[in-house]
Amino acid sequence: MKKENLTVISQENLAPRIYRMKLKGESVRSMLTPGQFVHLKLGGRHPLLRRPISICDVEEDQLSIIYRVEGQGTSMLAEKKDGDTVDALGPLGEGFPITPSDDTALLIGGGVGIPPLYYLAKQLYDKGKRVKIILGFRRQEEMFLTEAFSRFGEVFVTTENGSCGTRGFVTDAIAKAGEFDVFYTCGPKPMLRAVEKAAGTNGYISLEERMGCGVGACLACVCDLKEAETDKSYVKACKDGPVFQAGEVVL
Amino acid sequence: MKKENLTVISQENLAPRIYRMKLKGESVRSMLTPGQFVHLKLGGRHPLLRRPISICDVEEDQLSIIYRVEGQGTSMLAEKKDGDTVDALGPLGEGFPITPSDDTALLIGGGVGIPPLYYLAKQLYDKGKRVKIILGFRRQEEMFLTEAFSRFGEVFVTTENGSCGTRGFVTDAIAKAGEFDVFYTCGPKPMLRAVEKAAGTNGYISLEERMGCGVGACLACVCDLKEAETDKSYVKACKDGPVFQAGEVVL
Amino acid sequence: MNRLNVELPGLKMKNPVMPASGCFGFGQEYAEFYDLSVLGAVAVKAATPETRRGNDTPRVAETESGMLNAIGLQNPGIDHILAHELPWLEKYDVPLLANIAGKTKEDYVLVAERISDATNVHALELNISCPNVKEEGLQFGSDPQMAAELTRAVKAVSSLPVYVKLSPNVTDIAGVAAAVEEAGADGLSMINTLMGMKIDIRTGNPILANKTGGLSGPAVKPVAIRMIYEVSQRVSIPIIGMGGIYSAEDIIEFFMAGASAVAVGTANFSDPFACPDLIKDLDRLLEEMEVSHISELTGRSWNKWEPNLSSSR
Amino acid sequence: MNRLNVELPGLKMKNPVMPASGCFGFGQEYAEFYDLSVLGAVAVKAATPETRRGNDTPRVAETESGMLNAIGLQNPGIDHILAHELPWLEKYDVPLLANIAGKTKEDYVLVAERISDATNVHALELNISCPNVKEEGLQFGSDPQMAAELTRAVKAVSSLPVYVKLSPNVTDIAGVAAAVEEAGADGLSMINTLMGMKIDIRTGNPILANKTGGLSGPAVKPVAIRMIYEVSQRVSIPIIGMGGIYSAEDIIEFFMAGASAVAVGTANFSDPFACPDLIKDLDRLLEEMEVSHISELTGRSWNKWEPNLSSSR
Ligand SMILES: Cc1cc2nc3c(=O)[nH]c(=O)nc-3n(C[C@H](O)[C@H](O)[C@H](O)COP(=O)(O)OP(=O)(O)OC[C@H]3O[C@@H](n4cnc5c(N)ncnc54)[C@H](O)[C@@H]3O)c2cc1C
Ligand SMILES: Cc1cc2nc3c(=O)[nH]c(=O)nc-3n(C[C@H](O)[C@H](O)[C@H](O)COP(=O)(O)OP(=O)(O)OC[C@H]3O[C@@H](n4cnc5c(N)ncnc54)[C@H](O)[C@@H]3O)c2cc1C
Ligand SMILES: Cc1cc2nc3c(=O)[nH]c(=O)nc-3n(C[C@H](O)[C@H](O)[C@H](O)COP(=O)(O)O)c2cc1C
Ligand SMILES: Cc1cc2nc3c(=O)[nH]c(=O)nc-3n(C[C@H](O)[C@H](O)[C@H](O)COP(=O)(O)O)c2cc1C
Ligand code: FES
Ligand code: FES
Repeated sequence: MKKENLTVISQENLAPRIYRMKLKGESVRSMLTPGQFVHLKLGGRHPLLRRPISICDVEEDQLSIIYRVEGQGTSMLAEKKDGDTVDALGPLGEGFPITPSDDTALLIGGGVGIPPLYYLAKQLYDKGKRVKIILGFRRQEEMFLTEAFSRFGEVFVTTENGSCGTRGFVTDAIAKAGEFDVFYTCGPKPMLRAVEKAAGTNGYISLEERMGCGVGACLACVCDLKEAETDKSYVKACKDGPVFQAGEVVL
Repeated sequence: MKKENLTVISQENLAPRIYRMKLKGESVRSMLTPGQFVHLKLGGRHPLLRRPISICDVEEDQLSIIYRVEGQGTSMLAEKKDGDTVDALGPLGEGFPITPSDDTALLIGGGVGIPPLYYLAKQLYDKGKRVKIILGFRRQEEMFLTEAFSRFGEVFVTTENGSCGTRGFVTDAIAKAGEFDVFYTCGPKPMLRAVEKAAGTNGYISLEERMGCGVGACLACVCDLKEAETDKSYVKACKDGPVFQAGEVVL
Repeated sequence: MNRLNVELPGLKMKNPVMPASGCFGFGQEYAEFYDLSVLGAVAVKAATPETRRGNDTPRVAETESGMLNAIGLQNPGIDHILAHELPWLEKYDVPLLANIAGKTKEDYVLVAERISDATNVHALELNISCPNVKEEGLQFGSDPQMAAELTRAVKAVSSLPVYVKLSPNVTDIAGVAAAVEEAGADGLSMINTLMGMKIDIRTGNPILANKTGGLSGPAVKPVAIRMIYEVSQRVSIPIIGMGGIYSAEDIIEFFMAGASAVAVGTANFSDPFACPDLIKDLDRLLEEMEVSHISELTGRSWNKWEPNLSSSR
Repeated sequence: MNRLNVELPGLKMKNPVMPASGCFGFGQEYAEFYDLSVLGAVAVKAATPETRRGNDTPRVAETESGMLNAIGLQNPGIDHILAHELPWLEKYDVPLLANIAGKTKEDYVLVAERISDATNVHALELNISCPNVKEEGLQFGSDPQMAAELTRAVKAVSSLPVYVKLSPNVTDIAGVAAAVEEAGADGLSMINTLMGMKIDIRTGNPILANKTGGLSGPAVKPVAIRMIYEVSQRVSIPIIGMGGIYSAEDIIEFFMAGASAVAVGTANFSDPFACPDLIKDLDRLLEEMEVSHISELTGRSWNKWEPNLSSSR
């Protein structure tokens, strides 16, 4: 967990409003766990708060992130040029665990929930696991990373309007993907709820919560535990998560 | 009085924290009167307000300004590169009148009050007037434009520490400069007060007041008239000024 | 199709955007930039019975996402305003909201009575909240009883609709709002500036000659939205919302909080074309959002039932 | 030479900078970034008698130069805090200011009494101003009588110095300040957050689940400075100043307004190293300004005579 000004080494437009940025810096070497995130400070004091973005891939001292332009912060990210720097705090949070006993993993990602699954797919594949991947988009034009994922396993695409792959939501492709031992998912909350219902409890869910500090101090990002423990009734998405066991927290 | 995104064509460091910037644009062609100013909007919403900067020189569609880096606005100006644009509103205000009956003009400038006098000196010279110029600085290292002014007339330099020219303030060089018919001055208020006392009433004074709108609507920049007229007891530096007749307003 | 026209007591507006009082003089300056008839209305600078010199300079200071001002109600007095400023505005097809200030109830009554005769003044705005004038105005804004009494006194002498401009520097703004509604106010303007200060650390002195000043601009928008949200649920008279409006999105936010029209102050200083640009942007944004009329948005943040079809359009 | 050490009732501080309550948890998280012993003090998260779940999420929203929060005083309750959080902090050489909240006077008294036994708690901070908790806390902050009574009740059960954290959401903050001073408060903390709101225009709903929240950050600084300027001239107990501090210059401004120490909240979220960086920058800036001790600057904006030589250094 360090703070460093990473240097932009490339910026690429993957789909409408979707960009991949590569950044370089020493702290990247400690970004080992998929599902962790970096907290980016853009533009001095405006905007005031950092922006959480998932680690999408790491190679030595190079970090890849994929982001969708939503508001002020991500717009400023999109304006960065090669050689510019980005103040990054990370890696933050607890990422996806790779469980030795599970052989086949089903990865289910929707929209900008997809990027962290890439680094996960890569590590699972490198560990010799079988990987299946469901990627959900609104429509064909918005698709990204589908080819890159196919290096690691079979890819099932869903689009809401049926313009590519299965028509519908990611959950509509779970049956098609067949058997799996463990699942990993990241995407908007309604999707996570649907996946949890459809895919059972042996799995991991990555949550997006609005954050303040990103380090566990402000309690902006808490989620209730489904079964409160004696001393603990909630968890912090930024510090205890963003990845939780399926069924662990109230979505 | 137009609003235009002027294009930066050069930026030059003249002295510590002092820069000359050249800007290009159609609206520059209407910037005909020395002593008028442009009101610059830097950086979207931060800072919120515009920054008044005097017109230092105009050649066709090219505007020169000279500014000292003081705070956020002028720092952002200093960071501009060739090809960047600057949102400029102008020309604003009433500038220095050139009075046909006066043959010899004494120009007295201090610090960043000097730039508007350059454009004035040029116009006076082009009209065949005799021009004398007193330029006051704190110390030699901070001097700028002294050579450029010498094209138009005799230059008298004062420095507070005596490192160049007369030691002291601009007023200490007035006697040395000899006779004149009209004077023009721009600089910090204490200097203007001293000059008004020393140089009499046939002259013009350019005032720096903190501004809000720059166009006469907010009443941020008012100055009391020494002799209130029936319907008017004050003037606005941005609209009725920044140039006033010596003795007209309470300094 | 016109999505923008709104009708508030006394003010038939082409669109819901007016420059805020004190930020637009009497219009002359901005008329050099655009035709004032494009505006929904104009809230003119505060008028007092007598000529006012205002405070010493500096009168403005910039802050983060905001500015402080302590103009001190400088104005040429009601006689001059009636003789020169308002007639000049007659050439524009735009209703005026006349902002009124004073030291005493009698001052307000006097100005209200006289200014109501101007043919282009369509409504009055009682400035009971200007924080920059010592020992006056402010107490009207912080005390519900006094605010109500003042409203009643002005209503008694003028047949024009009366808007009361509320101060945010109070514990319970909804209490003041309810009291003036009860006293007959036809509408509310909110918010006026928050009291603030800035110190020049090189000198140790407050930057403003008046020391404290009124904070305006985007910094105060969350406070304005909260207060309008609260007050609009408490009263049934319309609210002219203001405080930090810089974009069409901001205007939508004010409507959703509970405003029925908006005023734009500080933004005029950042950009003299702020008002006409906002009007254009707002029209475009409503189209994008597929909103058929702006007034449907009023109170949308708390009023979840269907748009009130009887609202003006 | 040490320019930075200050001594306030109960708090012997190496420097005048402490993280603000609620913005630093109980220190664990920031201890991963730096040694907490560099801090002047630590104001820990509010403690209530019972475990509090707080409000639903979203609990934060960003605004121009500020942020809104509605955490809702989530905390593990006094038992857990005494058993786990405060002991963990014992390894650091830094005095704690224990922030206390509750629904009733009895709640405050209970927590005050119990938390006073913790060896590293050197002073209490009564949070009578948290705007995010319904039907509690707030009325203490807006009513001088109730604030005074609460102060007296807490003073009666604890021998520790008591700081009262004032709400800015009031008409007359100096009145509340004077009342709690009279009731025995040893110091003041100000300001807590301003009540605000933000609406998501895509949905029409307030962004915060709690709807309204507390505004903090640079946007509120002018309001904080004005209030400290006013209150410091009215009372003679020291003030811990806060509200938007992001730079050493800001700290100087708070001192000149009338503060004797400062707290840093939101800035920690923008940069986890905010506090130690501010301490270093402040030392450098004072040297540049040729100020021999920070406490000389307290009240400089209104106190034009010589520095009070009896002040701590
Ligand atoms: C752990 C985590 C990992 C994420 N990873 C990615 C990623 O890899 N790629 C990607 O495109 N997006 C990701 N997001 C979402 C991303 O953080 C938001 O899209 C981004 O913060 C929007 O900022 P903005 O300034 O562009 O938008 P604005 O709407 O202007 O942001 C305003 C405020 O709301 C917050 N906010 C807005 N949308 C979200 C959101 N969906 N989740 C959390 N906070 C939000 C912002 O952080 C900011 O504080 C992630 C979010 C979290 C919590
Ligand atoms: C008519 C006029 C002409 C000017 N011409 C020049 C020029 O040619 N070259 C030059 O270097 N400077 C000039 N100035 C001064 C220049 O406007 C300020 O130095 C500049 O606004 C500082 O902005 P900042 O953001 O860097 O500083 P900050 O201190 O951060 O500014 C904060 C606020 O204070 C205002 N302010 C600060 N200093 C001054 C000042 N001296 N006068 C007026 N407002 C101020 C700013 O406009 C801004 O609103 C002129 C001022 C006026 C009124
Ligand atoms: C320079 C200035 C002068 C103002 N003068 C007045 C005034 O005379 N009467 C009044 O009711 N409000 C006055 N106001 C307050 C504005 O009308 C408005 O309520 C406030 O500025 C908030 O809006 P904004 O953030 O868009 O500026 C003034 C504001 C500014 C900035
Ligand atoms: C997320 C958050 C939580 C807060 N929690 C508390 C709290 O528990 N008790 C309290 O007295 N103040 C609390 N505050 C208020 C701060 O202590 C401080 O008074 C305020 O944020 C202004 O300072 P700042 O602008 O530096 O943040 C909280 C503020 C924030 C932003
Ligand atoms: S974002 Fe602050 S605790 Fe998680
Ligand atoms: S700056 Fe607004 S009137 Fe001069």
